[in-house]
Amino acid sequence: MPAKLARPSAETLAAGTRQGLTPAELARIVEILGREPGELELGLFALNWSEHCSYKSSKHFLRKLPSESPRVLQGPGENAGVIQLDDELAVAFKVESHNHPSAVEPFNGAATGIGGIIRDILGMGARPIALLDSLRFGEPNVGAHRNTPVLDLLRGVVAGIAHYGNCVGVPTVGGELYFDDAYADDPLVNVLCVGLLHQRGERGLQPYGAVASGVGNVILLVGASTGRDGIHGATFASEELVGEKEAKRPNVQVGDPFKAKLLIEATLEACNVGARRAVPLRGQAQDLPLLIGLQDLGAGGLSTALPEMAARGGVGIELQLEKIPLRTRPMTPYEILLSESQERMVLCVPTGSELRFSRIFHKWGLEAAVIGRVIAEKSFIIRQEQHLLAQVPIEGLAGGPPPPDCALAAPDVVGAGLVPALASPAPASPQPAWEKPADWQARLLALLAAPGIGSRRPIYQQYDHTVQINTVVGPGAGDAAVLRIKDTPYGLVLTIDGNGRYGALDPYQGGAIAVCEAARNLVAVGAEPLGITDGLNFADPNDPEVYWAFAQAIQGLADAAQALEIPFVSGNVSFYNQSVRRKIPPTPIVGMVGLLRDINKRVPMGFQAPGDLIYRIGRARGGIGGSEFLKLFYGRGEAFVPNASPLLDKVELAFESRLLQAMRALAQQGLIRSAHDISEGGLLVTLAESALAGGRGAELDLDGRSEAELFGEWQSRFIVSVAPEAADSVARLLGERELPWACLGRVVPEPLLSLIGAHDHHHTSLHLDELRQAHEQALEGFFA
Amino acid sequence: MSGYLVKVLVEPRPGLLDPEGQAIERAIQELGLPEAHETSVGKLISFKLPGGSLEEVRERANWIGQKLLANPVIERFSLEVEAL
Amino acid sequence: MSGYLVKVLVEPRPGLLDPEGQAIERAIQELGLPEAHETSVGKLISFKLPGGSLEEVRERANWIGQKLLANPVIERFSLEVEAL
Amino acid sequence: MRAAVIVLPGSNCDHDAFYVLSQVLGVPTDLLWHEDVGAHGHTPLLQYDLIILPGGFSYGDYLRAGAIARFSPAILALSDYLARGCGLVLGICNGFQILTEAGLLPGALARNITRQFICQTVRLRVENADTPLTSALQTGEEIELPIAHDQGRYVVAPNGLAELKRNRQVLLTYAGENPNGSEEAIAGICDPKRRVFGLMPHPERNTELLLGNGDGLRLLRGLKQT
Ligand SMILES: Nc1ncnc2c1ncn2[C@@H]1O[C@H](COP(=O)(O)OP(=O)(O)O)[C@@H](O)[C@H]1O
Ligand SMILES: [Mg+2]
Repeated sequence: MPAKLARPSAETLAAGTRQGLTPAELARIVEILGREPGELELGLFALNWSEHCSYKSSKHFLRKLPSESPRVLQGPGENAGVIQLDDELAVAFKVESHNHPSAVEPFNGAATGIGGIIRDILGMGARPIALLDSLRFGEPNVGAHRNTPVLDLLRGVVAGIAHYGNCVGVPTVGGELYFDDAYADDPLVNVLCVGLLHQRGERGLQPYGAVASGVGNVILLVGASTGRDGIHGATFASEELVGEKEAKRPNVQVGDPFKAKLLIEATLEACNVGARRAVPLRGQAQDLPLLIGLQDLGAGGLSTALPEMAARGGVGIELQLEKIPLRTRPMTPYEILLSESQERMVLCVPTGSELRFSRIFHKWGLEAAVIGRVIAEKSFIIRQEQHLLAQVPIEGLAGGPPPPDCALAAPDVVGAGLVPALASPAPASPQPAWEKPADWQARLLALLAAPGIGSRRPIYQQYDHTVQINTVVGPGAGDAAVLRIKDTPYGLVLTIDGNGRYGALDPYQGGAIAVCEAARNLVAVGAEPLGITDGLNFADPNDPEVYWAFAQAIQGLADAAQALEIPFVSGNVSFYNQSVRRKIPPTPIVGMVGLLRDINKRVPMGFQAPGDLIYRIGRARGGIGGSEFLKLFYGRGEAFVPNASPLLDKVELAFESRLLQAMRALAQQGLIRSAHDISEGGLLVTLAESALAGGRGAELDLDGRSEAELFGEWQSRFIVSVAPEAADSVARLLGERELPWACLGRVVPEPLLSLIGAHDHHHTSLHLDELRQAHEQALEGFFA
Repeated sequence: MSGYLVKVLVEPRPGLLDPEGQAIERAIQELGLPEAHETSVGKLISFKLPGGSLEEVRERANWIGQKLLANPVIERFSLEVEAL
Repeated sequence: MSGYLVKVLVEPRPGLLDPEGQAIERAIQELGLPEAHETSVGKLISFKLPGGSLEEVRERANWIGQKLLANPVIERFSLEVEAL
Repeated sequence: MRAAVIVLPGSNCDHDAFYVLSQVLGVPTDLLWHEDVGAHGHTPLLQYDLIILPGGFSYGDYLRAGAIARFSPAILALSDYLARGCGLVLGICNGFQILTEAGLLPGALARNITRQFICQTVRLRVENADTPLTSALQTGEEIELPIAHDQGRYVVAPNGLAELKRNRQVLLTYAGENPNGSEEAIAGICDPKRRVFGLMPHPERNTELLLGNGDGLRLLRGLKQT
């Protein structure tokens, strides 16, 4: 029987539309309430049902992502995913985007992005131990002027991440950076935080969660006081940045990393983590009961956090607005409820324990206020003094809006709408000679010095990456970061990856490759991949081509994760990354966490000893489409299709899986001395990077290789170095697993990268100093 | 010497969180002025210019203030030009 | 309302290398005022106090300036107190 | 020997120092909340032979690094500790900044000349091995330690520099590149009595071979031996 159609009044329609609610959603609201909503109630629905908070356009697709493995303690749906390492240890991790705030105010936007993801990890009761940042900007095009808009953004974002991360004492151990004009109006700032959970008392390894339960229990708001910051940030994140950023100004949130640091320590004390400290701080509260649940305040502030906690616990919450400590007065109920003031958390604690919990926060100089109680009626009830301001069924808020009907359509030419270069005619310049690598030295040096490939030192030097004394392999030193876990033999291995150019050419491949590439980074170090967190950055989902690309990318992510047997445990979706001028290409970003059971068995990236043999393992053939090489020398890496070969090579997932297993076996058996996956820049760049990292030269026989072989970026390949004694074992292992490989040359004592001609034995070489200089200078001028 | 002294005062926009101002206020209060309030921290940038008309100098300084010295998203500025 | 507005200007000690001032001067010059010079960047800390005599307020503010707001090794400060 | 690591609001290398002292050096160590130092002349600090002021951003580094922290009870108690006892005080990074702000060490730490935070491993020259902190090293030798700071440019009044040199108070200088623009490349100093030490580099970040070459341990071991 069709449900009776509720009809919102003209007044409700007008007010709701102003808040971004659709007529269908407004009808549903009236149906849920059985009456017209009040102003505050409309605001609650607008926030809870925004794309950012409800995932209304993406939920359906996200279910395709595999999320199970015996190690998963917490899959998608919580503040962060949690993976178990052993009986006593687990890691929590998640990616968060802060694209729109960073576009408006790069420094504070990026800084509060770090604050937000750290609180997500804290929400699981985990101590944050590492950060990674994934950044996308327009082409820097540095000329005489150092104050280009792109460089201002880049500098602001990096300074913001440094400001916040350094101050809270969480090392930023890795990240990635791409430049492409498609991101000129919509930079992407995705950040990943990892936290460590120890087993504790009765709770064991069970992570905390965003839950409220037990009628009569207390809702405690802790941290900073509430001001008029970022009202409507969540709906803002769900809108295009329309030309004039002026209008968005009141939304800017300013972070206070000092308070964030205090909040971390106080919250962990409240989670009983302090008890596991070797020597507890004096004055620490004793006999603390267990917390029931906790939740960070992010997008939507209290208006979304509380219904979420109540929904999880199957209860209701009654909130007393006048109990909330305010920074600015007066504030309307609407402003208090929707405020996105940073550095706040909500705790649900047992009745009678509120003073003991509050004392912890007071000791750290933070606010702690009892703002409400758990009630049996499954409603979100908001009162100010004795006035009832809102009463909304929790299910209605947290259950999300009726699914929107976004259409989905494949474009005529894949990528045409997404990459402007594809639509334009081929350049008039003569057809490039794909066969002969003309002057490899000049090309290699130019690639190493390209902003897309060169050293990221000017960035990571601004990040404290050694605090907490766990960083064994830091930024710039390997394919993935390696952290030791104190008092264990373990290494935690972390990476974040995603190439939007591949996403533009083929969104399915963009997704699949991002998973494979991240896994390769972990496996290169010798680690076992354990779990994925993803950041899905797309344009407007109401655009059928964008929506199609989104669906494709998810399928690619899901298929690859299935094939490699790595679960997704958390993630983030950011839509509306587009301006009137352009859309970003589909940019799925994958963060991955892996484990080295014995940190001493980690495999370095650099060549180690003269005489070692250099092998290329993996797929032997592929094209040059989508490469940095095409972009740099032909200005259209996204698009150029020589001889109609495919835009982008496809990754073969079964092959990839075999390759990764073989690589792990090689590492475990100690058969390889170094490993580095072949990615952006192709074979020669990879060889040069291994030479630079190890400070050793190499002599290579690459005679007669085409430019596609030297500079193509096709998938599923590694460069490894092997001691001569191990050569037979390596060959046997690869043979048994039917994996192609080739010996390219050997490591030499001289600091030279040399190519030998097979026929005339003519050496052409480059000194490592020259390579290093090119590599190091790539971004230097950007920060001067 | 003739010329001008330009002083640009850049302050956080009212209403935005000013953690530095808060921290300093607390320190001032604890150090013996418990009644101190409305503490704010601004940046005062001053520079000299050799010549031109007062009007012109003011106009260009205003432009520099907008373009470079203050970030309008989070800050506001005020300007003083003195003839030397 | 009565009371006082205290303004403390903290500036780099003259003669000391001032990378911040130099960088801003360079940017001002590049942005179209090539003759800008003697650029300095100071911090202006202001707060309000409810009462007392002007003399007393000035004395206590001066003490706060010395003890807290400026570090004499690298900075100097000047003080203004206005009755509100 | 007993050591205390002072925990100030915003300290973020407190756990690191605690771990290294207790686990790597094997010194019984307490983490001491900065307000738990007692009142009215009674100070539990006296029960410790070594007080560490760890790195971090005490009070958010607002105003200037160390400017607000110097008024914390634990820091105010240090003068008394030094007057009455014979223990040592080591400030690392933010701890060094606090010690100069408090006037327990000469000079000041200004913003890096690069106007950026710098995190990297640097080479340092040992200028004076004749102090408790540097006793396990040789004058003139070079060691490697990480730095991670935004305000590390050591500045001292002109006459102060002559005095530092006369008293041989300079312990470490940056060898090769001077990353933050410090006067005379100074990276670490002590007081004339060799009881208060301040270092911008982080010895506690390089005490295990997994994380570096262990030079930080050679440095800290000096404190244990005295
Ligand atoms: N792309 C994704 N893949 C997997 N899980 C996702 C993805 N996007 C969001 N999630 C999960 O959905 C939930 C809501 O995400 P989000 O709103 O970003 O969390 P928060 O409000 O804590 O920032 C989280 O559990 C998150 O991990
Ligand atoms: Mg959250």
